[in-house]
Amino acid sequence: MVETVSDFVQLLTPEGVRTPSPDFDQWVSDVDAPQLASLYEDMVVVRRIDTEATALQRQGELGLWPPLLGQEAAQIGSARTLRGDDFVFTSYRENAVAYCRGVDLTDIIRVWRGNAQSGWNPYDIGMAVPAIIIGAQTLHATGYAMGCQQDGVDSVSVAYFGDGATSEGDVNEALVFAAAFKAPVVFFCQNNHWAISEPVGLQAIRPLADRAPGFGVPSMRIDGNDILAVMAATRIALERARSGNGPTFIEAVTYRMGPHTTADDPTRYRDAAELEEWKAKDPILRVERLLDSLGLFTAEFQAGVKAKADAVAAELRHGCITLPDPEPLSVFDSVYTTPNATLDRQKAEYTAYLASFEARDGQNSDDVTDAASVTAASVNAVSVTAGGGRL
Amino acid sequence: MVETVSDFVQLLTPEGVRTPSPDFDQWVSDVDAPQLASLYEDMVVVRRIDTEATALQRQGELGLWPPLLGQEAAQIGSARTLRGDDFVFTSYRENAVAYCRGVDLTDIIRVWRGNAQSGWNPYDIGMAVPAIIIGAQTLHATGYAMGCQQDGVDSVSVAYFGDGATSEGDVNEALVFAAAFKAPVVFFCQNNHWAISEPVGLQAIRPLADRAPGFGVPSMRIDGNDILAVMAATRIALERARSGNGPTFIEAVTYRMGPHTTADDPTRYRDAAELEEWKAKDPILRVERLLDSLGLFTAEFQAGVKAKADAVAAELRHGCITLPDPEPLSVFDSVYTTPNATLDRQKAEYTAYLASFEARDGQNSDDVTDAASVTAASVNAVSVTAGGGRL
Amino acid sequence: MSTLTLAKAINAGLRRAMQDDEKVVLLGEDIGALGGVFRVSDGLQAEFGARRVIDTPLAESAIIGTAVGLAYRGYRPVCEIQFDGFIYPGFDQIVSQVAKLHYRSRGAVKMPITIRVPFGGGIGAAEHHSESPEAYFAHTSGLRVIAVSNPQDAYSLLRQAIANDDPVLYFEPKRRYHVKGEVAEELGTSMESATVVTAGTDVTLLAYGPLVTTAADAAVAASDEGVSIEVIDLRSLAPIDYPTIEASVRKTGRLVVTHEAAQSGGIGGEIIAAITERCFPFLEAAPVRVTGWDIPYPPAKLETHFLPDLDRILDGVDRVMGR
Amino acid sequence: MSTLTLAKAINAGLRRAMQDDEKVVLLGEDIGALGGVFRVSDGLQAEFGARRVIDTPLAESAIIGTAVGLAYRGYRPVCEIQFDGFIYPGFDQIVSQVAKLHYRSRGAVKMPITIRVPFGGGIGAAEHHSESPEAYFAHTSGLRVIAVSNPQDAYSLLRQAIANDDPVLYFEPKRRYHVKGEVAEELGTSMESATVVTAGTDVTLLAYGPLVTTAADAAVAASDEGVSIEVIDLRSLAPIDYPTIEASVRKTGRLVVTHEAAQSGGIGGEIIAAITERCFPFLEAAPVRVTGWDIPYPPAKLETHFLPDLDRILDGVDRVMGR
Ligand SMILES: Cc1ncc(C[n+]2csc(CCOP(=O)(O)OP(=O)(O)O)c2C)c(N)n1
Ligand SMILES: Cc1ncc(C[n+]2csc(CCOP(=O)(O)OP(=O)(O)O)c2C)c(N)n1
Ligand SMILES: [Mg+2]
Ligand SMILES: [Mg+2]
Repeated sequence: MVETVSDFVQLLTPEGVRTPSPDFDQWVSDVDAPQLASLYEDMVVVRRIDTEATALQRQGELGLWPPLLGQEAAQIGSARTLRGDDFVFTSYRENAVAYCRGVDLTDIIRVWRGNAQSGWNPYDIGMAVPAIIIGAQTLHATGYAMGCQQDGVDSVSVAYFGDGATSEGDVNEALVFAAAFKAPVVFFCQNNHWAISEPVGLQAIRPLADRAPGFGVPSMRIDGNDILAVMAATRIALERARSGNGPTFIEAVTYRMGPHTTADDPTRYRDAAELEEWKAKDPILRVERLLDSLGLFTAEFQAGVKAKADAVAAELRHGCITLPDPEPLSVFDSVYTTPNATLDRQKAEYTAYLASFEARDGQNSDDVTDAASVTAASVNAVSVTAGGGRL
Repeated sequence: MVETVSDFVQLLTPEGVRTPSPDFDQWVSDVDAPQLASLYEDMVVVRRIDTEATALQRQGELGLWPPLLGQEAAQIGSARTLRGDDFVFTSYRENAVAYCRGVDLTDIIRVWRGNAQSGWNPYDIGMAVPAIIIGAQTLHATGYAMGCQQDGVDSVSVAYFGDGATSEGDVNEALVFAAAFKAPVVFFCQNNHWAISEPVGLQAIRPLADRAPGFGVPSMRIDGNDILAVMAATRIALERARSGNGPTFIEAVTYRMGPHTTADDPTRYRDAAELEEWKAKDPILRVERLLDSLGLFTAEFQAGVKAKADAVAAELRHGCITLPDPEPLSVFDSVYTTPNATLDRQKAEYTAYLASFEARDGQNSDDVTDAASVTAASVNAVSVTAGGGRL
Repeated sequence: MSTLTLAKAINAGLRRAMQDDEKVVLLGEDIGALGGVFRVSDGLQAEFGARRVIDTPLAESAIIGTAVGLAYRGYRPVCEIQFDGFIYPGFDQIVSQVAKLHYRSRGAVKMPITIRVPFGGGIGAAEHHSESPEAYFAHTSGLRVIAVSNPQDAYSLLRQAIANDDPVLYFEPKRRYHVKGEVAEELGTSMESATVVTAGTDVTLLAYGPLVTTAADAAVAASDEGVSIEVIDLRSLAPIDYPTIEASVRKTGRLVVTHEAAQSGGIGGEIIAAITERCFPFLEAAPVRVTGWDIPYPPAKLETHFLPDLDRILDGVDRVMGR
Repeated sequence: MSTLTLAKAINAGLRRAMQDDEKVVLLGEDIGALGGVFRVSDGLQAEFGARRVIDTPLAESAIIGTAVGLAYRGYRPVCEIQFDGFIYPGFDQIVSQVAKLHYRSRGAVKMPITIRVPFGGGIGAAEHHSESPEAYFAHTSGLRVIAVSNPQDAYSLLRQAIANDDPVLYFEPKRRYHVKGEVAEELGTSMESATVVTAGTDVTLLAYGPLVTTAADAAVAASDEGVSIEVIDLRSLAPIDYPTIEASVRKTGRLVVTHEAAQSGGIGGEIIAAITERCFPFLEAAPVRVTGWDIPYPPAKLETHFLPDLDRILDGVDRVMGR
């Protein structure tokens, strides 16, 4: 078993050349041409999802969107190695992970359209409600892993988080607990070099992967734009967890090629040159080159991938614009599992209040209608001036 | 400058033999016979303080006492290397540090007698209000160090904390911030092997000193029962901080020979054998042996040290038992720096309430006196049954 | 069952819950070999093993955060926070995760987590060891908050709390851990309901946790002076059992609320506002609060000048009676 | 000075405070080059350097905790918490250290820390971005709590907060960041005082932060119906300016309080209890609350069904008027 690896692991260069690695190759030896093609397709599809969702946001159909542009290999390479009975705890940016877990596309959109605080049922796809509170989910993943251990199953939990998250106390406490209980959890850190406007160098003056071994958690620092390296490292970590050997920390070095979210303007804080540098390391491009070198990147193949991406984008768009608005009184649902007298009273109060409008509207009372329209206007004014929700 | 040291640093064996160390000896080359004698005296005195305070607690004069028995070298060795303009942030167990900082003995006692939430004025002795919230003070020390840096002075702040504290998010965040800002702070961790009933192995499966380098903070693992190793390591760390080279983490490996506090019963969770093992490594004994081998441990010297310890103990006891109870209305003092209308109203209410008793007591009204005595009795019953305050 | 101290009643409740449901696991600092600093979990690790009675590293956010993960996995974690003042490092996980995840997941995920907190003063402890943080949690939507006052409730309500699919903050009056009482192995009335401790007709006196006994003592003392006090033990601080309080206040027209927590923003104010809304025409005087002051918990030698006691409660009764 | 948005007024207040006192330093996430996600600190790092406008690593407990250390050293740190919902990881340092250290040190140590928090909803944001956590802090002895509603107060009260030797939680109504107003370079009346926004005789309507404007709109709408509302902007939530409220309620006999925060345990209940205690004989009806529900902040498309608005406030006025 590979223990802590200090060297940067890369199996596929930006130029699309496979570089041999005695330690890691065995973990991706099953990745044959069809698999590679399928991984490529997934990456293209999720990039298309990003584009489509960004367009939907610009068109006012979504309140916000956090693109994962540039992180396709990190997310797909890792998520595709998981089993259905593994469980994933993520932040807000892991839409490609959700895609691999088999999410219904509309469920991705609910949150960003403002319809719901979450999309999918976690138990349907083995993926928790995303955590916007930075780092919090690493503890959830650790606890879930302790549960798997206690259940005597070899399921693994995976925590996805960013470079910025490593500064939060919670992430460090998660390492402490995971080490103490040898929990079957994989800490998958996507170092995309930025936490909104803050460069990774502000969070850590040493490589992030160096942090974990001191806690007793072996780590690997890998090229996160290399889908083969990502798969190999994740499999090593999963195997360690499944076989009772505890947690692993993976630093997938990648790059957030887009803004933090659609509400962000990265030109305020980062160099155009840096982005150019990373464009050359694009995770999709290198698989394209590899496929090409294998004679697989045919026009027919490309057309097939494009058709799939277009279909997914269309489905996403359709799901988005046809999503019905939530019912007003659903605002009171799912706060508690059983009736709560105080809340029920508030719901009754509001139900009667809404009904009074209908009653009064029926009477076509001028002053009330006036007041209602003033409200609507001021609420709109607010959302326009404030510009919508950030993360 | 010594960077991270992975080996365990020891300059004085339990048998009292000086072991040469090319890297560390230079940092204690000034420790001559008089200095050694004085360090010895301090250790004996603080052990005597522990004994006296424990006795005072048993006699009902103190509510609680957290003995530092066994950690004398760690605390005195480090604190004696500090300058007056350095600033110390500690937990509750660092009474020997306070002693070295020149605390008035009565100020140590105030808290444990229940007279006040703190003793000394931090600005008088360069030592903050002790932090009972585990780990919180490491952030304060880091912030204070950032202030020193900003002020352009070469003062250093020192954070004392225990092995258990290393699991708290705050301590890890402190390492992140200290590294990010190259703050002149020394993290002095006394690994006394226990956090109440939890062995250090539960907090960390690797040596604690291994944690810091991953954050970019150089560390040293030293024999915390060896006062010379402690002094050398602390001086290295202080020098690094003063010269603008940032933080250092010191793991002083020591042992809590007593209970967690006077309210604790360690026989419930730890082996008598372990204690025996550590008694052989007693920090005072080995200096005694060294002094003896140098021909300095004379009867006269011993008598002088004993006299000093007795005098300090007497002063402590006197300060304790003559400490006047706080004034009832002082309960409202120092909540805010300026008047606060809501609180002032409560104070006025309570002032009038207390006055009404005096008035009624003057009238010698039976029923009221009854009620008052019921209260007093029930309060006492409570403190007896509940057994007084723990940490 | 038998005569038990409040602490032992909780111990019995934990044991029974663990026997009944293997998904119940305990997490906390020093809860294993030591049995907790108050010995509340005494013997449980020996009985159920270190996998179900988990001594955790020293980190409260992680205690709560891993409990969230365990709940995701179908467990019913019972977390012990060693003392009231040490709950704040876990506040974020409680407020943003434990309280909200059922809502955030649109009902898909349940958080049947019980967080046990020894709370309140009166034991002459050092700072951070005598706090009453219950109002923070009662203001946090998604949580249920319980405070028990006697061994029977301690036992019954703990079992209800653990069995409940919502997260419950369960406050234990640490200065009453050693008080004994009969404990029957029953679940009793719903943990959401308040209990009338002594019936009365002149004044409604509300208390919870450590002050219930003091309130009952006050009722005895006042009856000697001809004032009939109805003492209600709130038991549930979120939600509050308003029907029981309303029925009482409609009868008495006078309300006194007592708690150790600071007055401003405490449970007392909330109840007075809610009862004023609901019973305004029945109120014969402004409701009165007898509470801790708006100060940090004071040093041990001053705590009697902070804590509501029999005299201060009687003084409050006098005030609401206009005397 | 000039016409400024509320956000720019805060920016001006920060600049002026930094010019006046070199011990004022800013700490927060993304406050440097980016100028904060709301651009509130725009340009300040360029003007005062990275040592005084400190982009910190992503850790709220450390932002507050290092501010405590800086305060020990004589600094006056101003911390920015990026959004209301991200303050909880720093809760322990605020409650146990910032709030208590003056008391704990028997007055020796001052904690002149200002914690700026953009708060409240109405901007269609994702979860944790629209919360109103002010009641937690108003219940925390040792803190002062301010909520501003307009550019002038934003400027003046920020300067007072920074100059104050006590720690201040300073809440900024994020949905009103872009609203403009005249701002004079003055400190104005004490930050502890409430302001009568519109005088009236029938109902006293209390609001703070984002809802003050809505309350003022309600006064206009109600006057058309012949109801005269006195709108008071609380400004200080701890301590609360009771003399101003009392004077109004003695006149009107009717009280409505509105806020976005959940009702149970909110500021409204506290004020109603306190005013009932102080003005009981003057009250002609039970005070009414118009607040957010006891639920986690809902998704964007439902926030209009959570937030008090003009109609709901008018409905509350109707209720207190018995209509
Ligand atoms: C506790 C907390 N603090 C602050 C924020 C605001 N915030 C949202 S995303 C973000 C940066 C996160 O950076 P990183 O962890 O690197 O993830 P990335 O966005 O790069 O995927 C910040 C500061 C938050 N969501 N939660
Ligand atoms: C936040 C917090 N959690 C729990 C406690 C209770 N407690 C007091 S001391 C202690 C153990 C501390 O161990 P360590 O850090 O090793 O210091 P030591 O007591 O050994 O000096 C615990 C758990 C506390 N004071 N603060
Ligand atoms: Mg990032
Ligand atoms: Mg220890």
